[in-house]
Amino acid sequence: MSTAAIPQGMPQYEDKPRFDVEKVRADFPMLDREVNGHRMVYLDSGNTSQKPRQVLEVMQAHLERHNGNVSRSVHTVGTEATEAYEGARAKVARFINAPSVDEVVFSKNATESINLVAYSFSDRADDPRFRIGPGDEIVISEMEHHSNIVPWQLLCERTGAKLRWFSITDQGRLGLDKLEDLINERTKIVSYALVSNTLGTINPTSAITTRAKQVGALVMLDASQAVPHIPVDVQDLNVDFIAFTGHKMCGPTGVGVLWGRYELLNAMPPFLGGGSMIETVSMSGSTFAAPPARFEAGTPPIVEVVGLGAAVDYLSGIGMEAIAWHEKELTTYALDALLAVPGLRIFGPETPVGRGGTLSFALDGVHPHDVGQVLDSVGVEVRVGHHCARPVCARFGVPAMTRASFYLYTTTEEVDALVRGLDQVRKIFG
Amino acid sequence: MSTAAIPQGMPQYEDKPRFDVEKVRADFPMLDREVNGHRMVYLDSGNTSQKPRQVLEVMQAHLERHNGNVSRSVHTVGTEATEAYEGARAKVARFINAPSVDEVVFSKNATESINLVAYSFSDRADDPRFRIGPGDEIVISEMEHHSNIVPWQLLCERTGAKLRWFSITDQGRLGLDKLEDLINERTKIVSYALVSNTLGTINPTSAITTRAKQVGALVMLDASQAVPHIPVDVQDLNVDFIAFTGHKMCGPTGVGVLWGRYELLNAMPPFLGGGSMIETVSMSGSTFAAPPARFEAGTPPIVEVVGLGAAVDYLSGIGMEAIAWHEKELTTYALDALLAVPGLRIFGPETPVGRGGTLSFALDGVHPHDVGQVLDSVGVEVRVGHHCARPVCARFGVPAMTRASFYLYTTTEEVDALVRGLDQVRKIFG
Amino acid sequence: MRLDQLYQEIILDHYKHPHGRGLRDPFGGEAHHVNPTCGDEVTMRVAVDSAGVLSDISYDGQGCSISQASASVLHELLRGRRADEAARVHEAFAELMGGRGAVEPDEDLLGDGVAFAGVAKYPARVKCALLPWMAFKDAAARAGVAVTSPAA
Amino acid sequence: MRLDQLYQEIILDHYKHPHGRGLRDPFGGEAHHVNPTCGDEVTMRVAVDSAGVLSDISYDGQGCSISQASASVLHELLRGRRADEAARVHEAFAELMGGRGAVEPDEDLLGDGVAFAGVAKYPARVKCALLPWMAFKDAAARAGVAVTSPAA
Ligand SMILES: Cc1ncc(COP(=O)(O)O)c(C=O)c1O
Ligand SMILES: Cc1ncc(COP(=O)(O)O)c(C=O)c1O
Repeated sequence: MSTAAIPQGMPQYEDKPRFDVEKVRADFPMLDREVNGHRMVYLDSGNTSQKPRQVLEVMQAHLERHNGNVSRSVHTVGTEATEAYEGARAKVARFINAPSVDEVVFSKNATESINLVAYSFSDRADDPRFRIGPGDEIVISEMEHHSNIVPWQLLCERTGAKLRWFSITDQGRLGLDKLEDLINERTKIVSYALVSNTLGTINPTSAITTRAKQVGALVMLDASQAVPHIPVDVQDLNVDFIAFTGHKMCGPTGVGVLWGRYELLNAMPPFLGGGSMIETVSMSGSTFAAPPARFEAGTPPIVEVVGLGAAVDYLSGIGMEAIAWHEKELTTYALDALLAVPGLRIFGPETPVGRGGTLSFALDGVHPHDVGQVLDSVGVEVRVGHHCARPVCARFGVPAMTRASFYLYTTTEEVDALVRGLDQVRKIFG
Repeated sequence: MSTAAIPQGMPQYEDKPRFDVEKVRADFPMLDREVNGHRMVYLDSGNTSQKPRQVLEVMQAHLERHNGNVSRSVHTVGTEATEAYEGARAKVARFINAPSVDEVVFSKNATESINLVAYSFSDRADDPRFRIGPGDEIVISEMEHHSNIVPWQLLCERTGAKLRWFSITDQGRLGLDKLEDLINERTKIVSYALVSNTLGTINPTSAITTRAKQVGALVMLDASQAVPHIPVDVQDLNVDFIAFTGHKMCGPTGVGVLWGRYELLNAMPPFLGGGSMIETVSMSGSTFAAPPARFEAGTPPIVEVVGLGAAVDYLSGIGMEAIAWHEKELTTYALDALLAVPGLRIFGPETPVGRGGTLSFALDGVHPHDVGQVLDSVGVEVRVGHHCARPVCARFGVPAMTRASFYLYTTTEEVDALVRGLDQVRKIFG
Repeated sequence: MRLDQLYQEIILDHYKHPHGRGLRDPFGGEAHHVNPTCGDEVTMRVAVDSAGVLSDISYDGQGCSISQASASVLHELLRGRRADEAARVHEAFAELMGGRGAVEPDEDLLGDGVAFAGVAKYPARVKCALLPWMAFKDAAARAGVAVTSPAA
Repeated sequence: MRLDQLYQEIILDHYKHPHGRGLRDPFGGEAHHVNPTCGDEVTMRVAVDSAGVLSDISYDGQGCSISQASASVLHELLRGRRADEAARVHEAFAELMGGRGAVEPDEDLLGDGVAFAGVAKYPARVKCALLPWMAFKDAAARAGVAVTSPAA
């Protein structure tokens, strides 16, 4: 890890791990492009991240030299593909400190991972922990992404269970005051975001897991916005499941991860049926493979998993501690800069503690669509809309928000470009 | 389309479209590689196909220049990504002659596409065509891939419906003699392979669709082994759904297709819940987008869909008629050659009519694992095992088969290499 | 900067000073439409008199400059017209929006609507411009008059 | 050609002339294992006498040369041994198979089993070689004796 000079005006925490942002940027071909005649300022990494050359090369090499289907052939090409695929599983397991590689299930995205867990619950479940019906409760939060809301709403519709919600405080933090009431003997599972995709909040875990264990409820974390940005250790977190997605962490689209405690995965019924998830199939009935294969029906996203493995290598090479610190410094800088913009209101914590580098805001009476459009005209790419989190917008009384989200390749100059862009917006719509 | 000389010993159908196989092979980087010191002879395209340079380049360019999330941003990068993604949908729709682009749903593989349809059936369905329970029947066939068996077995378990099966004749064709009994007023859906992945059989459709329409049953085709190899026109086929998969048709892994008649898709409930499939989400409940968005929850396989679009362009450029004819000629040649191998028994049609270029066989008393291993030692990559179709193996009284499967880049010389390899097998295990 | 093609003076004017905004009674049909990607909403009401004239078009909603200005322009253009005339304008507007910038707008027919020609070049914003028009079509249908135009 | 490392003479011999094949009575425990990727199957029966000796190991199944020869070798090696001795052999065999070709086999302990050293280099075939051993372990457990070894 190389150490770069600490920019002026920043706290000089010299013991913190650092890296050279410009060197990192050189790894990302997309960052060279222009948008509307300006060098692109990509502040939409919370939506999807850019991919380093190192990941693209591994994928290309796999497709040109080792392309075969996995775990079905004895031939050399198939064996190589299988080793690359299973090798990536081991890398991902190590990255999140999973006790066993067999706890890592590959899906198509975080959304599928969450649905997989939701579909494991039914009134027919063999294991009482997954048996659910009227009178039972599921707890999520108001700050969830739709992908951690809709699967549970659909489950409640199918089974008659009741959906309950953590509230959000005015500062954009999880409302924990009613914890004892919210999580109780009727609760089957608590599922919430480790890091919010709109507010940037990093949510607490130990009070919630302690309470959940007390009442025998499972805990799942939507770690889609966490795993790319901060060190995540599933043993430390002491939860039952986490879900995350490849394309937000320097990997390709088309691959997501469900991590689950083996004993729980093993108690879950199959979800998607098909090739590779079976033990034996006959006309009179079928039996199913052990996890993770049980949940990987059909041809998996092979080259995508291999790419995700390369992404994990890339991130580990730089160091998740260093990435988290880089984003923390950037966030400090950006909060200062944005809060100085007249008429700008931040949704979520205004202090750079217990939050990540995702900043949502409103500008006066200007609609986010218009903010985003003007910013785009000067090359600044931010996301506008409800960010797949309408309840958060409703909570703060707005139909939509503008969101800037950072990653390891984001610079303070890019934050400056955002602020300059907002001046433009105010000129046109002032 | 260039015309190549017609090899000696083949019927001289001069009016048939042809292409230059060597020129095609030059497009596929993988075909240059060696296996165990021999030039690789890849005869496992039924498992997964190789990818042409043209597809890899489009994917690489997308990731290096247009990588953004789709349908969520107003920014330039997001707009470009959305156009690439939706442009690929239009290409796929044209490729299968779908009446509307909105009938093309992207999934992760054919397996998910089939599960999506299976999960649309329940005892709570609003539309009577998808309402199912005890007394209702589902018809599949004994020659199905596990991906078109297990989803229906799971559905029957959930709902109490009964699974019924088309038999297989000794020649490896669909047994149609009991059609009237098999498909009756209790039948909700008939789902079977348009082309078998083990026997190579191309199955008939019109007798079955006619009977299904008579009784009001839906018809789905597992077209995973058809779309890559023969022209498929959904309007011509006159069915309700087809499923296929990107990685078998020169596209990447991680993407599959479900085509369905719009009116039916529109009557189907959501399956996976999450971002991008909603109309509006609130704490009290959610409403859902129209198809295809309703079935594409979360970030879709963006670059994979773009790659599939490029694959469709590539295949169309050569021409599906020409590809089908090339494989027919190869199959004729291969059947002749294999049937001359002492002790070799073909499973499936022994005539090159109504069948594709997938040849499964048994060699004397040698177990397929051993056949495959010896072939691999001379660079010939075939698949061995039950090919995710155990009922077919059971039907023919064997635990496993050896399968050679061809594609547009396969040559008669490669068939010769297979036959030479089989001589070796017989030497070692004779 | 192509931006002023999009944010024409006329559009910003209508956005800052919307015409005929607010929901009014009586009305024959109402429709509420949402743009699921951004959460913009509009409610449209249509009143038709005995002569088949759209005697009032009232609306409310929240959204960006394009969708709000579009509702204001719609109100200006269609209120007081006969349903068949409104259909012609509707069709012309929808055609303009679907034209990716290649359609020459008819100023006689579209009035201030011509200012939206630039929007057609921004695929992500076309939906914003069309939102009030689609809601209007539904509201009109519910009020008993057909305003057909190709769906966007 | 590395192929003869895999298909050693000993393996082909055991495959063509299996020892002790066929299911026999009496037995204390039985287990049926399947290799889901290829469909190979094996049924193992274990009989234990009062002195804790594996008095018979009988088996049947269908599969490739490697899995069938492995069952035959297992029978040769373990029948007549005490359970704790069998456990040592089992462990050594599992270690050999998991070693990717880097483990030096102990001929005294493994006898004909050393011929499987080459199999360890073919990851796809390791499962074949282990199939009878895993079934044996289960059958032994059901017969009341523990044969622990690291799972493959
Ligand atoms: C006939 C058939 N159906 C379905 C599938 C499943 O395709 P996928 O594994 O891509 O889901 C395959 C291939 O594996 C197949 O050959
Ligand atoms: C917090 C959170 N959860 C879930 C998701 C869904 O991820 P994906 O769209 O890759 O399934 C996202 C991102 O879109 C997210 O930010």
